[in-house]
Amino acid sequence: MLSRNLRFLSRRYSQGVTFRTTETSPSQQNENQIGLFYTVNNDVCKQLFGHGGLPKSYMKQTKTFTETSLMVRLPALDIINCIKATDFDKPVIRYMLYGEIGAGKSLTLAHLLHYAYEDGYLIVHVPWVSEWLRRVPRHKEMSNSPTHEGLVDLPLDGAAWLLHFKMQNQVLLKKGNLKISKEYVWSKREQTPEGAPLAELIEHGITRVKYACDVIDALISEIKILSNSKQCKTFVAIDGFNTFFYPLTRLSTPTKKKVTPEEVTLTKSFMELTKNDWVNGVIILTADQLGVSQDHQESHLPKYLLYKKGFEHIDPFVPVEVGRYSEREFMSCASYYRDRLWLRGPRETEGELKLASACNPYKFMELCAPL
Amino acid sequence: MSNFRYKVGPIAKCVFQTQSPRSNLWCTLMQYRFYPRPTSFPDYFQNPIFRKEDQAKLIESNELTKLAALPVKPPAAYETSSVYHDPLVSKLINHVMKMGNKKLARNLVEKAFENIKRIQIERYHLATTPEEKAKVVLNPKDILHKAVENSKPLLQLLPIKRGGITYQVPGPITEKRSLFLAIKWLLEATNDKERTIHFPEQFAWELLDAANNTGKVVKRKQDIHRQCEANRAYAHYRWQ
Amino acid sequence: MFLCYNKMSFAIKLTLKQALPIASRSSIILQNVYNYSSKATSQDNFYNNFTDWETLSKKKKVSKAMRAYLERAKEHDEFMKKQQFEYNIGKRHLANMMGEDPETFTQKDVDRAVEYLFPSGIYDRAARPLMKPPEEVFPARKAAEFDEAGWPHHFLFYTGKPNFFKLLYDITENIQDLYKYGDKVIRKKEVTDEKLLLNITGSVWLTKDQLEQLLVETVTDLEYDNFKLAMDRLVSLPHSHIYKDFIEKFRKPLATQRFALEIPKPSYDENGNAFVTTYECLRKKARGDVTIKSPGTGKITINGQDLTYFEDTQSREQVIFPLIFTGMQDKVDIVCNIEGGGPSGQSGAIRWGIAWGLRSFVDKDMLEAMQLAGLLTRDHRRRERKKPGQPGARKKPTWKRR
Amino acid sequence: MYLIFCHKSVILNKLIKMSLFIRNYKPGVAYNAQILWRFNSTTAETVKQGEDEEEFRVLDILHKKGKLQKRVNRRADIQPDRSEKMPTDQNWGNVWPGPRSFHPSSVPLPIRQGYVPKGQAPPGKKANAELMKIPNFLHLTPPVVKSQCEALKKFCTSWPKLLNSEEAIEKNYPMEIISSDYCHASPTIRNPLARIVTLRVKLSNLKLDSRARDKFLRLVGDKYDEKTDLVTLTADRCPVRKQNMDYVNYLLTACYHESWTVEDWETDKCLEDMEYYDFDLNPSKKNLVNWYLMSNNEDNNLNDEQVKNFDVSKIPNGVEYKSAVSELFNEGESDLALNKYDTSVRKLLGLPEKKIAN
Repeated sequence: MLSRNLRFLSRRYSQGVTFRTTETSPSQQNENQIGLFYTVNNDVCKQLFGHGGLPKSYMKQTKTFTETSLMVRLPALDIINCIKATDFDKPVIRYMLYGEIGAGKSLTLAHLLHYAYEDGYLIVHVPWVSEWLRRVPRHKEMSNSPTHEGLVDLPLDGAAWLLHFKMQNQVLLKKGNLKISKEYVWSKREQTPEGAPLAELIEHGITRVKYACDVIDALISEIKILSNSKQCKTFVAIDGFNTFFYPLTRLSTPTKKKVTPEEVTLTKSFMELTKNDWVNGVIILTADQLGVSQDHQESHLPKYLLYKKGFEHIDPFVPVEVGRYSEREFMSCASYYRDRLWLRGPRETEGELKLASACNPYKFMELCAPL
Repeated sequence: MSNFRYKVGPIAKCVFQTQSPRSNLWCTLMQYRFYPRPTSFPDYFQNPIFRKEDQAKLIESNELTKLAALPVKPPAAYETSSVYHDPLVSKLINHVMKMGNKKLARNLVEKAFENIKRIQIERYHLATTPEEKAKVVLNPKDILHKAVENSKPLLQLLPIKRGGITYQVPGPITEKRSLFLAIKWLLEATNDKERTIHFPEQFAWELLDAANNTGKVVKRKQDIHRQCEANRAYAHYRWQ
Repeated sequence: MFLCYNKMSFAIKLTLKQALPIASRSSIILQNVYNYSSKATSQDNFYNNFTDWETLSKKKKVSKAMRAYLERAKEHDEFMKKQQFEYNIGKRHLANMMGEDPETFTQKDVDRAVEYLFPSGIYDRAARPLMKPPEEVFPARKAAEFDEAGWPHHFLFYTGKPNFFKLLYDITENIQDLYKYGDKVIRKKEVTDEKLLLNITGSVWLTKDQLEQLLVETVTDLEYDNFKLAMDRLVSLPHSHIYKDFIEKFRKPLATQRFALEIPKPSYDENGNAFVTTYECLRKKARGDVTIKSPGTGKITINGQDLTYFEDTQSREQVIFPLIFTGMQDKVDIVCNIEGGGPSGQSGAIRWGIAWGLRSFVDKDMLEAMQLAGLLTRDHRRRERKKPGQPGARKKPTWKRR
Repeated sequence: MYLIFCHKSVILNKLIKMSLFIRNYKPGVAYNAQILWRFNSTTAETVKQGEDEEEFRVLDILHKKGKLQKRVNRRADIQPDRSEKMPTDQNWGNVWPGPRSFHPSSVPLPIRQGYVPKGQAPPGKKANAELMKIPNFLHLTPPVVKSQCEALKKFCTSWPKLLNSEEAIEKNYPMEIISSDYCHASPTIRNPLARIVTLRVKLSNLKLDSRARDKFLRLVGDKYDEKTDLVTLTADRCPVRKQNMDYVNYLLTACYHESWTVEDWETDKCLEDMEYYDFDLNPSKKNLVNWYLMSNNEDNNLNDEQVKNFDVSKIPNGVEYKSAVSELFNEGESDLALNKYDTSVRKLLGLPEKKIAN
């Protein structure tokens, strides 16, 4: 009798905690959906994050869960709310996402990217800056820049990024109403004429890998001009932005000289982009402890991670903290995991896991993994 | 004097006979720590009973008050009353551990569990009918228990020297040793892998194989059994 | 001449008459000796009996060993008397020095006074200055084990450890008796009273040292184990309560854990919230203090950070272990300061501190459960030191033939 | 019965013995005879004693034994200890008037010290170096302390009446000097620690202006405690307390005067020193001004001087922003400071307020 009652109660309880929302459009989401999961359409997901953008562990989860679900959380809603209220004639506003390791900065960014995609922005998304500056695989292509004296090009990374850009903006690019404002001469034979569609420029960068970084430079200035002339709205999202300001990169020139971030052409281009001297756009950046080396990970707060230089570069910005799960978010997440078979066992253990994970989303996922 | 000798006999007998009968449940066996040498806790200290279920059992059998009077050892640093605490898992972690790096060992074992879980969840999703779905064991710990159970040998071969020739003599195996061998074989089978494959993946596969009663470890166990069967003729050397 | 003869015969008669009783009397004395040495001797007993021997020794032919023993014993006796005298005088002097009444000056006062006059910070208390009555300072000695002719009293003398083996012998005899008694009970179909049954929980066998002291013999580890096994066997028999006195003689009551159940009252802060602070939470090299605040929400603060202070899961699990066990995770707040040691030691110290502090907030059943779970036991184990001549605490160098 | 026999004459005894021996004689029974020996009187025993000795006499031609015995020179009688003659009600203060290391003959206590293996007694007080090594307070037993205090009482003066509270003391005597005297166990009256002198003064009592205060703090370094506002100077380098005292006074005086002097190079401070974040001098201001001008579509080619002199209060919510940034830099980054910055930036940029989880 008792056990049946218990089962009944627990079933009611499990039904009581709703963890899904059918509202799949981020622009329509409101506070009532905080802590609930919504599923991103697979095609959209492929288009947006086909070349990176979601953390690796999360990608694994999507495969196991057979769907891509994002939790609607306050920081994302907050920023969407701000973007909606923005006057687009004024200089771009920069938002800085910060928070502990595993708090969900990248997923918040992904959520916002989904919003931007739905709203028809031109998306300039850098999935992970450290990928360029701090990750050194065995064959990292590096070359001295032909156009900028004393700077270093990362042609392969540049080309990969161009591909990512093309993929994310294929709808806008196909329309072909984004034109280049001036002629670019790459070499004696190769040039991109004025008035050519943007896609041509990108295509050139992808096919002629040597010029990828220069193409990015050009592309960014073109985007700025296009946005200023109101031909498109631009949404800039850079994950791990603080890596640009860490004094050293892991790269070194063939002469074993350590490369500083400023000596990389990509840095220069994206620095240009994150200045607030253009209009009709949104810039969202994240500061991540994992983007810098271990000796500079004592705090997750933006000023510490960006150094004074970085702070002054993006000043004034709106700091948005991505925190740990609240009670409601945690319970909803636990129910979601239960639904996806990721978490099993008696109910009372959620309290235990909550304590042990200290409500950190990533830690919670990790703790659930072997259970 | 002769009287005395008569009386000393039983003493010796009781000295050598009073071995408490070992319980067959190796799970409970593992929760209790036997130390070969005296530890810093005197031997009248009891082993702690820190899991709620165990305590409930004691309350049912009314042994709680009897035990409450005695001092108790503190639980070890890896023991908790958590629902997920499993003595077999902590034993396994200790076997995986090298140079006292328990953090890494635990990480590896948990990664392996995670892999098992992912594989099983995938199978679950692939299964079409509800009956098939119900068949898929989703709990990695259940799989571990099953795997260990399947790879535990029942007999062992002891080298015994008779007349200058060493014979491989089959004999029964203690519960503790068979558990030890099972875990050891599982780990040996796992470490016998390509360099590019990581431990957790390989271990997950081995566990799944063993739980399925196939794979290297089960084969090894069967080999041992077969050999014991073949050397049946030498069995009498055990006591002759 | 006749008279003389008569006298003589009378004398002889007399002697013969007397000779027999005296012979028997001497055997009584022998019996005394036998008893005396077969049991363990206490000091007073020894001296009282000793004087008899001194007078006797003058009148008897004694063996060389006996004579040597008597000399030794006499010497020792005098020495002890002198020591006793000195101690008594010294105690009066000390009382005078400290300005107290010598009549009411107890051993406790002596210890205190010595600590005051000779403050010593030597780590081992045994190496500090002391002034103790001589019985405590000088170890007990065995009384004579053989008679004046050199014959041993004890039938187990030649085992080298007569008292110990006599003890084993007694145990076995008792076991045999119990078997017989058991048979009898079964035959008569009697039912033993439940109340009579032997209850030995709450006490343990004497330790090896204590047993040695009791027997005045050195006992090896193996022999001690044998003793314990034999005793256990005796206790395990159904009617062992018959030999309760015999068994109790070799048991020592445990210093009970009741102190763990003696609970401090929580103090109250200005908002009226209860809190309990446990200082000196030790484990390995870590030490710290833990404060538990009663109406709380399960917030844990460790050195100003939350539970993320510990990066590994195991340490976090340890910290929340007592909370989960008692089900108080949502009812209290915890603030700890901890320093020294590594994550394992620190989390262990916090675990103990939390469990110790939680005693004030849980009911009695839970307290007993915590006790049984070992949460209230302090883990006092420390790293074992490295020994010279070997690579580790226990590890020995690899054995090589040469 | 036994005693009676002891009074029998020697001759009788001998006779009895003989007859007994004859009567009871059986081959192989020696035991009876042995028991009978006990009837002998003490005198008989003494006669027999020489025979009982089973020692074999060695032929000693050269009389070696005698020679050896001669050589043993007896030690002169040692006087018994002084402590043995002491009465138990003596005045101990007279026996042990001052500090002195342990002396066994003067201390009438059977004290022991030493670490010994199991089953042994620790060594006694005589010739025990351990007892001499440890300090003793035999000269400061409670009765002695009491009597000495009584003796000192007549030299003491009464405490000034006006100094009746902590505040009064602090007001009239702002400087505090701490030194320690030691009642020491060893014969010397000088403990080396007695030379140490500590001076404590509240910084606010020194009446420094902000620049001088800043310099003073730099001079004293970690000797200043911010919580209690105390400057603590400790001197232990000189051998005598007087010298240390003078040195401490000198230190305080020198620091005080030095902090008032202004050196030429002190004007050379620049932005990189980051002593204090001044918003007007930093690029943040330039960012703000540029942003303001741009958002109003004005010309934004101001030079540095113009930017520096730009009035922040012209910008709506600019002042609040300025204070938030300054706080962020001056007081360090924290959640609180960041929140303040957040709200001020949102106001500045005209964004809705931050949502708060309900």
